[in-house]
Formats: sequence, C-alpha cells, structure tokens
Amino acid sequence: MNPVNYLYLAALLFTIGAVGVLIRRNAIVVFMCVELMLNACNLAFVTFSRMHGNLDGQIVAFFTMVVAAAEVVVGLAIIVSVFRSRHSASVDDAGLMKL
Amino acid sequence: MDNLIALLIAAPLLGAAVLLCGGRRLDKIGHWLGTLLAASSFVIGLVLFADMLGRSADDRAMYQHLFSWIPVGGFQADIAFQLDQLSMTFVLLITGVGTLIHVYSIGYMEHDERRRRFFGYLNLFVAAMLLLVLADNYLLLYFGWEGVGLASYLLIGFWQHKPSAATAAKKAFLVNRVGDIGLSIAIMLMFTTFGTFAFGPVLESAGETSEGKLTAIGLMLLLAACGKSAQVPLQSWLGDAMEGPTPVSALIHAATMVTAGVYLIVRSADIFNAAPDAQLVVTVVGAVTLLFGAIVGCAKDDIKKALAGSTMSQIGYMILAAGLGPIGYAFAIMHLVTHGFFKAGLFLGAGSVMHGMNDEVDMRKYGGLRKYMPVTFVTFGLGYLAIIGFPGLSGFFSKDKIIEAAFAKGGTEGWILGAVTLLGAAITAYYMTRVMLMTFFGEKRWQPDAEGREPHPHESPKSMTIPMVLLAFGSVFAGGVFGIGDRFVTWLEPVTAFEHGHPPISAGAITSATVAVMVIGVGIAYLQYGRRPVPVVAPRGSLLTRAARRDLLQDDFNHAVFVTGGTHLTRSLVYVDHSLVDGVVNGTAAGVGGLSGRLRKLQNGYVRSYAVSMFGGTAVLIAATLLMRAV
Amino acid sequence: MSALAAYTTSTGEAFQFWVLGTVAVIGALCTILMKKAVHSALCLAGTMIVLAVFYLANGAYFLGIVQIVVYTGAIMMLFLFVVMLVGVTAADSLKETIKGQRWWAAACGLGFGVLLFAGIGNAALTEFAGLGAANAAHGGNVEGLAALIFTKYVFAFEITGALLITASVGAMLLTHRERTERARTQRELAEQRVREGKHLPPLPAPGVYARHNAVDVPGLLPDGTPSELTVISTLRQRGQVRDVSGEALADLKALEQRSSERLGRDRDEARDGEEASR
Amino acid sequence: MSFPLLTATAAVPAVGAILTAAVPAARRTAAKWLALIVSLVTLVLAGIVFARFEPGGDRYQLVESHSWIRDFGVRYELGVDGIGVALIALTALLIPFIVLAGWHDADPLETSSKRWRPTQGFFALILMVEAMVILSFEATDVFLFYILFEAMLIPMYFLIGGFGDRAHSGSDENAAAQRSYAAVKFLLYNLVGGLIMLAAVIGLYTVAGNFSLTEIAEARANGSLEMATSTERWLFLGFFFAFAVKAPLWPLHTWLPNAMGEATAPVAVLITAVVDKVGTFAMLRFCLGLFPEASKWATPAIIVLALISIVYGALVAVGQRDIKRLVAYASISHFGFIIMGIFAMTTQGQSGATLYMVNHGISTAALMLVAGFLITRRGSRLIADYGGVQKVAPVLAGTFLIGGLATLSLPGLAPFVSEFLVLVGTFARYPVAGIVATTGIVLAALYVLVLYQRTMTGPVKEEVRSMPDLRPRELAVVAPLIAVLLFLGVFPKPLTDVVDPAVRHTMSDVQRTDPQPEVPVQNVEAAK
Repeated sequence: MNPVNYLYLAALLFTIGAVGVLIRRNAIVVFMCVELMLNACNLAFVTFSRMHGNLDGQIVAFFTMVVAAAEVVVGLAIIVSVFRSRHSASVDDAGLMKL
Repeated sequence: MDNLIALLIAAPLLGAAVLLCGGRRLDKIGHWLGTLLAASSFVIGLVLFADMLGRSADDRAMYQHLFSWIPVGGFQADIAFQLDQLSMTFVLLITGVGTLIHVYSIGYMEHDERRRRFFGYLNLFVAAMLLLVLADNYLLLYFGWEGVGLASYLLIGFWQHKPSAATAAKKAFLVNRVGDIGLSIAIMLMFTTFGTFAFGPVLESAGETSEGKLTAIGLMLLLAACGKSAQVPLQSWLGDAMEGPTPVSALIHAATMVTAGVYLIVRSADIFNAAPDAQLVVTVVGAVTLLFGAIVGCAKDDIKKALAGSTMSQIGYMILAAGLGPIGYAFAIMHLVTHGFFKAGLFLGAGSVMHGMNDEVDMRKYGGLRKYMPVTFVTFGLGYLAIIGFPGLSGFFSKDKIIEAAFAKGGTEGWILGAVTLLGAAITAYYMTRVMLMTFFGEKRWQPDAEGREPHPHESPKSMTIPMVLLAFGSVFAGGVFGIGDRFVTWLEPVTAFEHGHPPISAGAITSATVAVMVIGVGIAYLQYGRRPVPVVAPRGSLLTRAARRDLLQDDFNHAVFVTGGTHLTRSLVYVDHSLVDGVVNGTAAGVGGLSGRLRKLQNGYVRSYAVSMFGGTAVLIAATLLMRAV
Repeated sequence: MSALAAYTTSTGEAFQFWVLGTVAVIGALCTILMKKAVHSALCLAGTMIVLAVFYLANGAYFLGIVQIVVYTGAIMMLFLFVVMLVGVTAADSLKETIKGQRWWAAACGLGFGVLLFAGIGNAALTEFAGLGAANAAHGGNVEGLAALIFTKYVFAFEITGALLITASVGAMLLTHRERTERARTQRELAEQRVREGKHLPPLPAPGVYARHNAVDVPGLLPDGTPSELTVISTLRQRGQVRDVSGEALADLKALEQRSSERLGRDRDEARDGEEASR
Repeated sequence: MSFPLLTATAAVPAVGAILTAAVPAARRTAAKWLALIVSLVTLVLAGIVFARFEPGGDRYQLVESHSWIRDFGVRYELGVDGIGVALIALTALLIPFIVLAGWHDADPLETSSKRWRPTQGFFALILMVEAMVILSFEATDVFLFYILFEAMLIPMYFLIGGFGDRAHSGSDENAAAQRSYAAVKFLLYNLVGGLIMLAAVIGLYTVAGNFSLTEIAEARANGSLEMATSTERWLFLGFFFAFAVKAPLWPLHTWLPNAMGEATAPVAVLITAVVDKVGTFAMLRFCLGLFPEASKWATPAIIVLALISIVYGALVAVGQRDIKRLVAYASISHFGFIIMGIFAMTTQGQSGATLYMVNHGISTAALMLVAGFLITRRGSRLIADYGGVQKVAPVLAGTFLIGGLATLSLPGLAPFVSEFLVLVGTFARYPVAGIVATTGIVLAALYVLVLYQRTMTGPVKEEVRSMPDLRPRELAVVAPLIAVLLFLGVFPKPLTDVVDPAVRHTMSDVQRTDPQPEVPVQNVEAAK
C-alpha cells in the first residue's frame, strides 16, 4: 500500500466534516465537525512529514492541536453564553447580530 | 475742470446711497436732500457748460479717466468719462428737468409714507442716466443703460402693492432686457472687430471694416435703442409703465430715459454712416413707431397712456431723424431737448390734474377743469401748443426741421418718409387737441372714485406749479433759442457731422404744409370732441379704435406667442426634467434596487447558507487552480 | 522503523489502514448523522482514536500520544461537558429547514471531495523519504520535535502560549456573568413575591409516580393536563419535560375498562351506545 | 523652511471642526462662537495668502511638498495659482456668513433639551467642508486632490441629510423621506462621478508614473510624456465626468435641485457656492492642464452642453414653484456660463469663468441666505405662499432684490463683469454660442423678477402680515455680502490682476491664443 492513501483518507474525512458543518444545526455538532476537519488536516500534515522526511509537518500539526484547543475553549464558551440568552444551541436561530 | 465730471454723477449717487441706506431717520429731510443733490449736479453741469462755451468749438470735449474697470488680456474697460457737446446737452437736460421734477415730487408725493425712498430712486436714476451719457466706452454706457433700467423698474413698481404696477415694472425690465441683448452683442462684435469698445477708437476706425459687419453692429444697436426708447417692436412696455407715479413718467418715460436710444444712435453716428442698410432700417422703425404711437395715442382714454403714445410717436420722429444720417442727427437731438421740456411739462400737468381729481386718470371723467386749475391749464396748454408744432413755439422749430430732413432724404424714400412725418404731425395735433378738450373744456363729467369720494379739483401747491411754469417757459422758448440761426446745429456739429439737407420742394412749402396739417388735425378733433359732448363711457368705436385701445393688438400677440408659449415651454421642460432626465436616473436606481432585492434573498441570515457559498467558492478555487496547472 | 521510508508500507500497516480507516470513516459519518449530540461526540472520539493510531503508524509518536491525551481525553470531554449542560437527551431534528441547503451541501461536498482526490491523484507523490533519519537525528521523535519547537519555532510556540492564556481568559469572560447587584436575601425574595401577588406558596411539586422516578415529569392538573409550574425551568427550556399526561390518562382509561369488564358493565354501555346512535 | 501657510489655512478649520465637535452638549452657544471665530481666523489666513501671492511671480506659489506614499509617488504637494487664490478667498469669505446665517438652524426644537449635540455637529461639519475645499484648491497632486474631492462628500452628506430645511415644501408631509432621498441622491451622483475619476486617476498613474500635476503638465509640454490620442481622451472624459457631475452640467444636474431644496439655506449655499466650485475649478486646472489636446477635442460638445445648461436651467427655473429649487436651477444655468467660459479657451472666457465662480458664489449666497431668512419666517418654500412681503419687511425685500439683481447680472454688481467676460470670450471664438447664451440674460431677468414679484409685491398676504424685518444678525450676514458684490462690480481689478496671469498659463497649457480683432486699433493704449 502506498502511504498516499492516508492523504485520500484525510481528504475524505475533511469533506465529511465540511458537509457536516453545512447540514447540522446544532452548534456543538457543528463544532465537532470542525474538529473533524482539523484532525483530517493533521493527518495530512503527519503524512507529509513522513513524505518529506522532516518533522516540520508534525510541528504544524502540533500547533494546530494547540490552536484547536484554544478555539474549542472559546467556541464552547460562546455556545454556552448564546445558549443562556437564547435557550437554543441551533445556529439557525442566531440569525441576528443583536438580540 | 475735467475732474468735475465724476462729481456730476457722484452727487446724485451719494444721494441715492444715503437715502436708501439711511433708514427712517431721514424721512423728514430726505426729499430736500435728494433735491439738493440733484440741483447741485445741475449746478456743476452749468459750471462745466460755461467752461465749455469758453473754449473753441473743436476743443470742447473733456475727458476724465478714473480707473481701470475690467482689465483682462486685450479686453480693457475703463471707468472713464467723456463730456462733449452731445453729452453736455444731455447733462443739462437730465439735471435740469430732473431737478424740476424733484421739486415737483416734493409736493406730489407729500402724502406717501415712502417718499424718502422715492427720492432715493430718483437720485439713482439721475446718476445712472448721467453715467449713460458721460461714458466714454460702450461697456460703461451699458452700465448706465442697465442702471436706468433698474431705476425705471423700481419707480414704475413704486406702488408695489398694486399688482398691476409690479407687473408693469417687470414687463418694462424684461422688454428692455431683450433690447439689451442687442447692445451686448454689439459690444461683443465691436470687441472682435476692433479689439476695443471705447467710443474714440471704434468710431474713428469704423470705416476700416466691412459694411456687413457694421450693418450687424448697427442693427444690434438699433435693437437696444428699440428696447430703451419703446420703438416697434419693443414698444409694449411704455404704456404699462404709466403705472408709476406721474413725476416718474415725466422724467424717465418722457424726457430722459426713453430718449437714450436716440443718444445711442447719434453717438454711434460713424457706424451708421458707413452702414446705409442699417440706417434705412432705423428710419423705417422710426416711421412705423411714429404712426403706431400716434394712433395708439388717439384711442386712449387714460390721460397718461395717451401721453405715453405721444411720447412713443415723438421718439419715433427722433429715431427717424437719426436714421437720416448727418442731415438729421442734430435735429433729432434738438427735438429730443424740446420734447424733453414740453412732454415733461405735459406729464406734470397731467399729474397736477390727477392730484386734484383723486388720482383719476380717465379723461372721460374730467372736463371743464380750466377754471379750477388755471396754472395747470395754462402750462399744459403751452406744452400742447408746443407739441403740435404751433408756429413760434419750440416743437414747431424742431419738428419742422425733421420733416424737412425727411423729405431731403431724397428719392422715393424721401417722399414716403416726408409723407409719414406730415401725417404724424396731423395725428399729433388731433390726439393732443383731444386730450386738451376732454380735460379742460366741455362739461364736468366728474365721478366719485372707488371709495365714493367726490372729486374737488383744486390747483396744486407751489412746489408743483413752479416746475410746471418753468418747463412751460422751456416749451415756449427753447425751440426759438436753438433753432433760429442754427445755433444748436453749430453747437453739436463737432460731434455729429452736419450736412444741410436739400429737400426736393422748398422749405417754405414744407413749413406751410406742416402748419396746414396741424390745423386740419386740430379741426377734426374740435369737431369730434369740442362740438359734441364727450360720453362718460367710451363708445364701442370702430375696429381700428378698438385695436388701438389695445395697443394695436401688439400686447395680445406678445401674450399669445411669448407668454402663453413660454409658459407651456417651461411647464413641459419642468416635466421633462422631472420625468425624463431625472427619470433615467431614477429608473436606473429602481432597476438596481429590484436586482438587489432579488440578490438580498441570498443573504438570508443563516450561517450555514453562507458556509455553503464559502465551501462552494473554495471548490471553485481549487478547480481553477487545478485547471491552471493542467493548462 | 525502516519500513517508514519505503514506497509501500508493510502488509501489516496496510491491513491496519484498511480496517481502521473504514472505522474512521464510519465514525466520521456517524458524527454528522447521529441525532443526539452525545452520540456524535462518542463517534468523533472513536475517529480520533483511530487517527491517533495512524499518527503512530506514520512515525509521529509524540503526536499520537498527544492526540489521545489532549484531544480524545480533554477536548472531547469538554464537548461532552457542554453537551450535558445544554441537555444530553435533546435530539436534533434532522429535517432541513433551509430550502436547497442539503442539496447544495451534497453537491459542494461531492465536488470538493472529487477535486481533492483529483488533486492528490494528480500530484506526483511517490517519493516517501520516511522519518527514520529525522527521528534519529536528535535521538528520537520527541527530542526531534523539541529541538524544532525550541529553536526554529520558538516564537510561534511562545505566541501559542499567549493564545492559550487569552483563550482561557476569554472563555471565563464569556461564561462568567458579573453580578451587578447584591444578591437578594430570602426575605427580600419573599417580600417581592408578596408584592407581585403570585405564587405566594412554594411552587407545586412535580408529579412523582412510582414508575416515573424523576423531576422531569410534570404534575397533572385535575383535568389531566400537565402543569408547567411543577417542572424546573431549565428542563422546560431544554424541552426535556416528559409529558406523561397521555400515558396517565390511558392508564386510567385502561383501569376503568378493566374494572367495568370485571363488573360487567360493558354490555349496558353497548346498549346505551346503540340507543344514542339510533 | 518657511511657515506652511497653505497647510495652515486648511488646518485651522479642520482643527476648529474637531474642537467644535468636542464642545459639551450644554454649551451650544459656545460651539457656535467657536465656529465663527475659527472661520474668521481662516478668513484672515486666506487674506494673508491673497496678499502674499504675487500676480507676476511663478505659476504656483507658496509651494509645499512632502513625500506621502513613496511607493506610488504620491506627494502632499500644495501650491496656489491665481485661480486657486481667488477661490480660497471666496471660500474663506463665505463660511463666516454661512455659519452666522445658520446660527439657529441646528438648534434643538425644544430649547430645554440638554443632551442635544447636533448643533455642534452642524458647525463642525461646515468647518470640515471648508478645510477640505480649501485644501482641494491648493492640492497640486492629483491623488491628494482626488482624496479630498471624494472626502468632502461625507460631511456634505450629513449636512444635507441630517439638517434639513424645517420648512417643508408644503405639498408633502414626509419631509424626512425627501431629505434622505436628496442626500442619497447627492451622494450617489457624486460617488459615481468620483469612481470614474478614480479609474482615470489610476490610468493617469500607469501612463505618467506619478501624480504630480506640475510634473505631468511639464512633461506633456516638453514632449517627454507621450500619450496616445485615445488614451488621453478616455482619461480626459474620466476626469471631466466627475467634474461635470459636481459642477453640475446638464444632464447630470438633477441632484442639485433636490439637495438645495431639502438642505437648509446655509447648507444650500455651501453646496452651490463653495463645493460645486471645486468641479469647475478642477476642469480648469486638471482637465486643461493634464489633457490639453483632449480638451480641445471635446470643446464643441462641451460648449453645446453648457449652452443647454444655460437655457434649459433658466427655463426650468421659471417654471419652479419652490423658491430654493428655483435658485438651484438658476445656479445650473450659471454653471453653464462658467463651463462655457472655461472651454471657450480665450483669456476673457477663462478669466470671466474664474470671476464667475467667485461672483456666483457671493451672489447666490446673498440671494439664498435672504431666501432662507424669508422661508424660516413663514415656514414654507412655496412661492405661492408669499405676497406683499415688501410692505411688511422692506429691508428683507430690498436685500432680496439686490441678491436677485446680482443673479441676473445687473451692471454695477459683480456677476455682470464675469458674465460679460464669458460672453465676450465665447463670442470671440464661437459667435453663435455667444449669441445663444445671451438669451440667458433675458431668462435670468424673467425668473428673478417673477420670483420677486410673486413673493414681495402685490397685496399683503394674511400669513405674512406679522413677518418681522431682518434682525441685526441677519443684516450682518447680508450687508457685507452686498457690499462685496458692489465693490467687485465696480472695481474687480484686485481679482482680475490675480486671475489674469493664471489664465494666461492655462491658455499656454492648451496652446491657444486669443483670436485677434479684425481691425486692431493701434491706439488702445493712447485712448486710455
């Protein structure tokens, strides 16, 4: 098997994640889909790292993880505060900038 | 001495400025101040006149250059004055008659609360008129030309609360503006032809350009003269201008301003001399107006409008004379001066009558006034004799010369013009006799005015009668002083070249004919108005009479063509502006609005919907990248 | 180790890829298709663990472990925590409300995927250098990464620290509500209730039956309809109130039925019914 | 380095605007006085500029030049020629009167409201406009000019849309809707023009490589910068379109009546007397300076459009029922004269056009401000609602008449000088155009006198019976303007001395000389 298959897998996961973002209304699930896309990217980076024989790809994946962690923290906090004020976690309900 | 010229204008200008800006504080003394300043201008004029007489005939012109007015490239207009014999004649006429009318107005306007303002306007007029005749270039003349127009506008509309007065003022200004187009185009033509528009250079080099160009300039100047001097086809404003107070009619619309056209033509003599076609048109305009004014004057029952028709007619004489060339210029000006005296006198007399008759102007409601207003009657009568050309009085000398000169034009033209002037003299005698008879003779036909007051005719106060008497003196003697021994002609000759005309028939015969037609005119009028009682309500009259009452339908024509047509034009243009010009823009805006209304539906506020477009956009970008790589 | 440098992988890795890859894809699909958020989260966690294995297989030992510890362990737990907060049993309706959204999403996803596959397929990706040398340079994968992080990427690393601090402060700021006024005492609350004149007594208790041992079951009013007041507002807002009125009424009916059967009343009733219809 | 006088002239009102805006809400009157003082200081500075300018000296004087955006060759480059000096003087002269005339225009409806801030905003915006307009008259860098040309739309938009005339036109209740329509229309028209100009500015940069007016003009003159004929024409059209919208030239004029009708009288004056002048000024400086050949190519078409503007504007003015819209259409007619004078390409025409810009500014200000006082008193803009005002308020009527007479170019008042110069200048090269344009003289008399007759004369209408005459503040606005009109009408030499050399430079830009008279009179000098 050619290791390039990892890339195909990453592409597939990314696409699935993207479609998930588009079709799900629950903000938490949308977030999960974003995480899925990030993970797919990480897989690609790791594969690239192996392809090129240096560790920079892994470094990028590492940073992605950190940033993703930060993003999740803030994002979930936003979801919680939105949920508090609107009693809903649906992204469709948040159609206005101001309540 | 030259430096006094500016003072001539400065005095009344100062009066105007002080009186108009001074406010109510000056109400008590305003009229005295205005009169004083007008009189001082007259005195300065006399001083200059004396100085001028003391010099040789060729050295009499004086110049004063004040400052450069509009210096732009080759276009050099100066505030500079030229006082020669022609200007001097006008200066004395304007300031002299002007001062008398100031004095007259003190009494006439006594009960008007806005008398101070009236005197301010009068002073403004005198200043502007002096500027007109003293200017040494056409542009400065134009300044004065419009200045008198403004003063005329203000004074005609002095009783602004009357809509008719306001309308008449506006009409006068507008019709004059049409004439002004002529003057401005003439100046532009002069500038492109000669590179200047100062009198001296233009007139000196007039012969150096083509006749066509000079004809064009001449015709444009004539257009200007028609506007200001109420000549056909721009005569319609003068009758309406009688809405103004009577002193105004006397000063502006009889003695001075309306003669500015004659001044313009005589001043531009060198241009007209070199353009015979233009001259011919001038004489035709003069002849037509002469008859037009006379006919209108016969039909009017309003005393001032009858006199206005007469003014038009008399100026027609002057214009005709001016169109005859060097044989006529001097006589045009002479008639202008004598006319200034007797017509001003007549108007003041009319004003005096109105003053005594509760401002009634309809002659059919006068009658038998000679006993109640002896001074007015005598002065008016002398003016009347002067205007119909009674031998020995001033009008006789000046009019007779014009008739002679008309015959002297020569050829068929000479005969036609001569006949017209003779016919005009007859009609003049007719309508003036009619005025005289209807006003001072016959039975009393007095009617209470609109407020039910019975008229109590009385003689006017001294301040009014004295000017009338003085003007009557002028009417009687001016002609003799000027005419006997060709004094006036000699005086003017250095400015307007003079040639003796040689009429095909002897001068004596023409004089006899003149007197004869005058007697016929008087006789017919006597038969119609002296022997028979005058009906209080005007009879229907013949077709011609009715047309003449309506100014020979000229106003109706103007109204139908210019007023109605213009109204429709402006209305349709307003519509076009709103619907078409603006409509295109608004239509575009509506189209964009509609389109964006559709596009707005895409902006539904759902994050996921935007995410789809982002995602799709990314896909398109990738596709584009791959495609570029593939290619 | 040397296998990592090969153009093809070992059979073992291939086997692992095909099996676990299938699992990962299924997990991803379940993530986006599960009705309940908690199920999605569990599926995602599964996918992530598979990915961790793949990292390990690709020679990224450090990342593999971090993936399990940080991602699956911490981040997914955070997700679950929020899911709990929002309502763990709440199920999304998968019915699409935006017109054409699903079709567009599918079309874009398909197009995007095809393009990505085409792009990867187009790229000449046959050379695999392998990580053997890179990992060995500093004596191991972790050391190699550390060497890079603290030299070449030290600034980025430091900034990441700032980012994390900011994120945590931000999260606190977003979720923490500042109390702008003094907390009201019991007495004040009581006085307010009296002033407003409603619910002077305590709110009614939820209808606790023997079979519904829960606070999410509303008490029933005399006519059998549920009373909102009996359930706490949080559950009400989440829509997690279990409406048992129908059930209870049905039970009641069944009870009556049984008792009437037993008492032999049904025949009389049938007769009554016939009469009424007549 | 010498004192940056030109920058100071623009900076004073700009700083003043910020200070005025910062005045506390309760100190409204202080803000007004501050604005007035700032505008007077600007007037003094403009006077110094006027005095320091040497008519016989270099073309651009008091030059300041600093690098701004180095990569694109954009410079902060200022300099004034005679035309700029005249227009700076006009702007600085008018603003104090605009401020004074608009003293109460932005007052709160209830005097008690403490938190009312728009008053400060109103005066700050006026000063802001002044700063930008002055700077745009000074800018010799095309890019700098473009920025200012666009930026002045912003304060103008708020002035029109935010501070409308409280006297609605009577026919319509939804005054606010009309006002915002007018403001948006103003903005959109000018933005479209500006956008096209931006394209042309970028185009110019790609051709010339920098934005300096002086450098480009010089390079064009000495042949080191070749431009393809079609390129030059397109660039010219891009610039001209923007200026023609702002000027405005028929058929791009319809925003002006709306804007002037809905804005308060002082703002209407600001639009037509100050801001619009930037358009005609820019035609003279940029269109002719940068694209001489294309200017000559476009002249016939532009003269025709200008003629249409003159006649059409005047005719439509006659048909107006709203006083302010009437003045707006009269202005369109006058802008036709200005543009015609510019493109007649004669000394008289261009000098006349420049003087016309100044004189039209002053005369329209006089007429419009008095009209504004009148409208404020009666609360209506419709001509038909007035009558006989002369009887109850003679001073108001008198000043109104003088403003009107200035508008119809009566000799003795300043506009006559300029109008006649434009006519003569046009006639010298295009006689037919000159003659057609003279009809404008008659039509001007028509609309002015009809307006005066309907509002001021006749029987006194019941509604105007208690109308007060001009108050001292209002007289202080009108009297100096009238004095200036009279002075410049009789002695325009101070202006012509400054403008004349500048126009000669412009004429040499387009390589045109005046047509020579057919029979040159040798003794013109002697006759003087």
